[in-house]
Amino acid sequence: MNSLWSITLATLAKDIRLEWRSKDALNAMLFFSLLVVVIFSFSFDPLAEESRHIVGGLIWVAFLFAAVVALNQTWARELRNQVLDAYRISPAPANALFLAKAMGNFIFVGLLEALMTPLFIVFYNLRALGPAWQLIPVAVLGTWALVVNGTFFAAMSVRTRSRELMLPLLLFPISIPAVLGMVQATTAILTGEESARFWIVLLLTYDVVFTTACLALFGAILHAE
Amino acid sequence: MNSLWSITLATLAKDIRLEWRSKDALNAMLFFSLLVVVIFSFSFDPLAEESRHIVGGLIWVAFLFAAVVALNQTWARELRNQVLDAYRISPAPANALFLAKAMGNFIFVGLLEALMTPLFIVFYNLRALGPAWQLIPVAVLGTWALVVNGTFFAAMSVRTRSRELMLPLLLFPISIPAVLGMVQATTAILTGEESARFWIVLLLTYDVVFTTACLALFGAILHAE
Amino acid sequence: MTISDPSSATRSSGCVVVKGLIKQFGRFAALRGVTAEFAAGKFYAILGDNGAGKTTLLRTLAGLSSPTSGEVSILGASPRAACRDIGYMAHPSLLYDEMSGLENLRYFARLYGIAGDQRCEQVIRAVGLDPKLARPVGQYSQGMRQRMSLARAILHDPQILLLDEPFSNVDMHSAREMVALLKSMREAGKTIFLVTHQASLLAGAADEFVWMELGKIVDRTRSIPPDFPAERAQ
Amino acid sequence: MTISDPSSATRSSGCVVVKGLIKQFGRFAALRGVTAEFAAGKFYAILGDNGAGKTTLLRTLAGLSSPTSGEVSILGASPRAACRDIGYMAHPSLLYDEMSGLENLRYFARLYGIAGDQRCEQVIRAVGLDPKLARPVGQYSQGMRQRMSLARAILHDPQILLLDEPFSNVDMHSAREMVALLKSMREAGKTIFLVTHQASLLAGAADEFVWMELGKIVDRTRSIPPDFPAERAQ
Amino acid sequence: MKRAFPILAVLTVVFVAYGFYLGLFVAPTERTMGEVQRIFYFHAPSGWTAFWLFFVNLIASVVYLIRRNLKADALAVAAAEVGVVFCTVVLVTGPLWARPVWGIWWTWDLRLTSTLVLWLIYVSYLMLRRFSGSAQTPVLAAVLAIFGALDVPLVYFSIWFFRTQHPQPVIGNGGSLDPSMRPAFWTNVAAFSCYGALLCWARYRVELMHRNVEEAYALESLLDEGSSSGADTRPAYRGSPQ
Ligand code: HEM
Ligand SMILES: Nc1ncnc2c1ncn2[C@@H]1O[C@H](COP(=O)(O)OP(=O)(O)OP(=O)(O)O)[C@@H](O)[C@H]1O
Ligand SMILES: Nc1ncnc2c1ncn2[C@@H]1O[C@H](COP(=O)(O)OP(=O)(O)OP(=O)(O)O)[C@@H](O)[C@H]1O
Ligand SMILES: [Mg+2]
Ligand SMILES: [Mg+2]
Repeated sequence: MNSLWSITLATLAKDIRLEWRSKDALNAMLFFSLLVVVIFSFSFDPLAEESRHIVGGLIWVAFLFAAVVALNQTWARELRNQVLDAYRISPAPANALFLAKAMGNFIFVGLLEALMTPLFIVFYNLRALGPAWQLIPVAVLGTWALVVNGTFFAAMSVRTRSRELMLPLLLFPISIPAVLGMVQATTAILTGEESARFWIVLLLTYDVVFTTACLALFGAILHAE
Repeated sequence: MNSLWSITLATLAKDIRLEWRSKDALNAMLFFSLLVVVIFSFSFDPLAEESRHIVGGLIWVAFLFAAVVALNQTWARELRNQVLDAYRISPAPANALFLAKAMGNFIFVGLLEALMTPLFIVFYNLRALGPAWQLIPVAVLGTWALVVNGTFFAAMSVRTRSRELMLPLLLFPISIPAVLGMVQATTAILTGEESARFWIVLLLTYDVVFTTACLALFGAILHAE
Repeated sequence: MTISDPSSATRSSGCVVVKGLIKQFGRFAALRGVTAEFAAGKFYAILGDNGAGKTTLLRTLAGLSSPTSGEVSILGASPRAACRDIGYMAHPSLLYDEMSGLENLRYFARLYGIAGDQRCEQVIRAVGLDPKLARPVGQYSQGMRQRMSLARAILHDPQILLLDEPFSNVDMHSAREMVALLKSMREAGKTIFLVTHQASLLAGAADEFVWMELGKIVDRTRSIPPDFPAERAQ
Repeated sequence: MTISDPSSATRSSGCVVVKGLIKQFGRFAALRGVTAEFAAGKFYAILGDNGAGKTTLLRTLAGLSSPTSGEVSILGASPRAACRDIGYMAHPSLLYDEMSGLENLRYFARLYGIAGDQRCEQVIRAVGLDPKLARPVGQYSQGMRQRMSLARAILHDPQILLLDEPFSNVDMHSAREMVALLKSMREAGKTIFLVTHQASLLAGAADEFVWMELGKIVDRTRSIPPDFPAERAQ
Repeated sequence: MKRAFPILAVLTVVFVAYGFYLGLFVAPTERTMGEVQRIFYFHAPSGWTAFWLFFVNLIASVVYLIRRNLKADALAVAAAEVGVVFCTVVLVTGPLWARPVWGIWWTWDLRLTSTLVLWLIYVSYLMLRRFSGSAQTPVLAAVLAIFGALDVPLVYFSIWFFRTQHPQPVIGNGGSLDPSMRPAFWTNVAAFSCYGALLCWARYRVELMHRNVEEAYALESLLDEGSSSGADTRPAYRGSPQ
């Protein structure tokens, strides 16, 4: 257990350090997210009366696409020069690697969201009519839902031909309940028409179930040849 | 001129043959597009009254994301084993390669659209209230607008680190007028509230301008080291 | 958990034992029944034509590839269980291009539970590089990269070294230096497996030359045949 | 448009001339003033340590890389203008993995305006492969792939051949066969530039050994120094 | 055991023919929907068959992960493929029925949507199998199957809360299925189940044979010393120096 955490932290620290050193991916992702918001506001008239009803969907679809692009890069660094093989022959536990990557992605995607949300608010003139604080658990649970499965499936899709394409193919069908939960919860909070309670519980269940599954099965994926 | 066309056709034929031989990429792309439509319908309630107003935007945003994924694969085959270098040292004209790739992408993305459109119609229960035949020039001009710049920028972005991310960063800003044209024209036709004439002319102009620019500048891109 | 005491390793007769190893890739069998026993503390050179299965054999010994059938025993355990005793150097560097050599080793040391920079610096010096070098590994020359890759493989002081074409694309000068280093490691009691196409480089160094062909070990000789490579090329 | 008549090529004294070639990658200069003249119809072996600039020189001659300063003249023209006279074989194969050898060559023949399969089949046979082989190139062995890569380079019957490490990761047998083929092409009047780390393979074949070091040509010798590689490695 | 397959085949033919006859000619015409309601006899049984095939896939996947038994993997592929076929039948007959009775092809109701999601999950499963390199396919696929199975209840609950329009179950306690329709319905359930089992079994056997063929090819390459490799053929080196 001790070595699990120590190696998780070492790996996470290494990833963050490398990301920070180049900042390329970070800047590119931020710009990409900005572009998605802009393209969306060109495509969906932000002034229309109905925008409060669709903006929950807009936000999460934008996050989803941005996240897929980011998640696809998760293992890129480990595959260059096949460094992953060095991990595989070491005595380090597989789950340490998974946790580090998932946590790294959570920080990264969370950062994106924190920067895109104000843009959405400005572009769409948003103001929550329901209890706004509930948006925080929705964002945290929703992001973890995307990221935990995304990290896992990214590890699977790098084993396949046409890698970049494979991740959404695996991730989207499994994520449908999570996407529904995030969108409905956000819409409920923004419109204040109904309670988001059920959707938050759904997201929580989803997170617990799939985090457990990922941790139980990641070893099999990593050591599958 | 003669050799331009003969080489364009030879390259296009080669690409189509290889694509057809595996069909994997094609199937994967079709499934991806289906997933995008499904995710969109989960995020944007198709039963809602306002959906006819936003569906023009939804369709084109979905096409845009699918197209970016497809366009990113454009040069993948030429980069493996650096075959592109073999093209560069041959006496074949640069524009033949560009035209072949752009035409290949047009066929591919067009195919995707032809298969996604019925899904949108079924899922969103669409029926055009304006002159529906105008959707065809809009689709052709809009697709070429995405594809011609997409092919060009894909060629630029393969030279950079984090390739997949680079294409949307280059393509989206330049495409904003085209996206606006496509979305507005489609919405106008679907709602029948106004004429799409202006937007179609805009798309036509956009296509002419950027096709010329791409053909004039592709040689520089290809031979840039 | 595994026999990590060097003395016991040297005592056991067959330090690496493979029995009836078969590895299939779809329709193609890369290993076609490899049975062999290798003694501890020897330097084995593995030679053979392209596609003979040398890389596949090494990956199987390292536990990176699981055989379709057959058994591998490393110091009496499975390759995964014996992972602390195995050092593996692949054709790609298995290093992060963006980090310096020391930073790389520091990270891998954590994976093996080795604390402190001392061991990392010592290993870097052992392969003839400067631990202070701040350049990222991606900017190293090929020769430097291969040395650093070797440093990574020997970081946790493994008993058994598996090296896959360490000299490919390396100039003669660097190659000779690496051979000298390996020789000294063999003196120190390590067992070394080295795949190469440049057998002549190992003339004085290797204890045994293992010839592979079409997924099998076809011969084991004490020295390179005097007529090599002319003979084999006819 | 270019001098494609072989007789005129052989007549000119300096068939490949470079003057004060400098190539910088950011802060690093890979070529640091290369000036040389190479005669037509000779076989040049280019030798040197890793990072000496051999690949960079070859890419510049092929017109794939433009020098930061300096001049290249191939048969009196720029590399781009002389492209029909240049055959280039890089370290990667420059072939489509998914197509068979013949399909590959057929496509490249179109790029050079060569009609018909005849020439393609002839070239494939020349490198010792079977034009009927339907397997995609991706499934070839390394040796076969290198041969096919050579076939692509000589498809349009160029006067000048630039070959970058054609023997790397190739077994001795295939390497010797390729050398024999190159020898026969040299007899036919082609000019050959070949980069390798295995100089001994070219002992009887090359007319001149060009030694590079740190981006410069430091020596040109008629034969390999007898004490190579031990001498240069000290 | 050897005769089980032909017996199942005969049983399938009998049931399918009889169920077809009952469904189209014997069962009464529904009062409000009319003849189109007869789709029901093929629609619901296909759905049930798809469900239990996906369940077989899950069991086989779990068994594979624990035992690493390649036969379990072969059964998993077979069940997933045949399940996707039956699920496709539901997704085609449903809209064909919906159009005349609801006036629309599709609506975002619980049963429809969850069926669609189920279909998507298993298509992505088949995609993964196609795209991954040979050696690791079974592991990756088995893992994905487990993820898919975990997802199904979540999908169901999330959409249940979302909206419902599809007819509530008509079988079981308080079911509203007219007694005169029962024989036709149950015969078709038996028919589709047999048919599904038959197809799955056949596919499983084909898959095993396919793997045996691969095995044989590999074995052949073990025996004839790679004479297939074209230019690579050369006299083998044997002699050690004397
Ligand atoms: C449009 C797409 C449709 C889909 C994807 C679909 C899906 C399904 C599925 C999966 C089942 C079997 C599983 C179950 O029993 O819960 C089923 C059963 C059934 N469907 Fe549909 N359906 C569709 C349309 C319709 C329509 C239009 C009707 C009639 C108005 C209908 C009536 C029934 C009935 C009566 C059952 C049997 C219910 C039971 O007792 O289980 N379905 N459907
Ligand atoms: N992942 C794989 N999938 C399919 N075939 C493979 C795979 N790995 C290796 N092979 C095949 O197995 C055979 C043996 O490969 P291996 O890499 O072990 O040869 P090698 O002796 O190392 O050759 P080289 O000298 O070229 O490195 C080759 O024919 C190769 O094509
Ligand atoms: N695109 C590039 N960007 C930056 N540096 C480069 C690039 N290409 C080459 N270099 C550097 O230029 C130097 C010369 O490289 P080059 O590939 O020509 O060497 P080489 O003699 O072919 O070596 P080797 O024997 O390893 O192939 C090297 O130090 C290399 O790092
Ligand atoms: Mg190898
Ligand atoms: Mg080089």
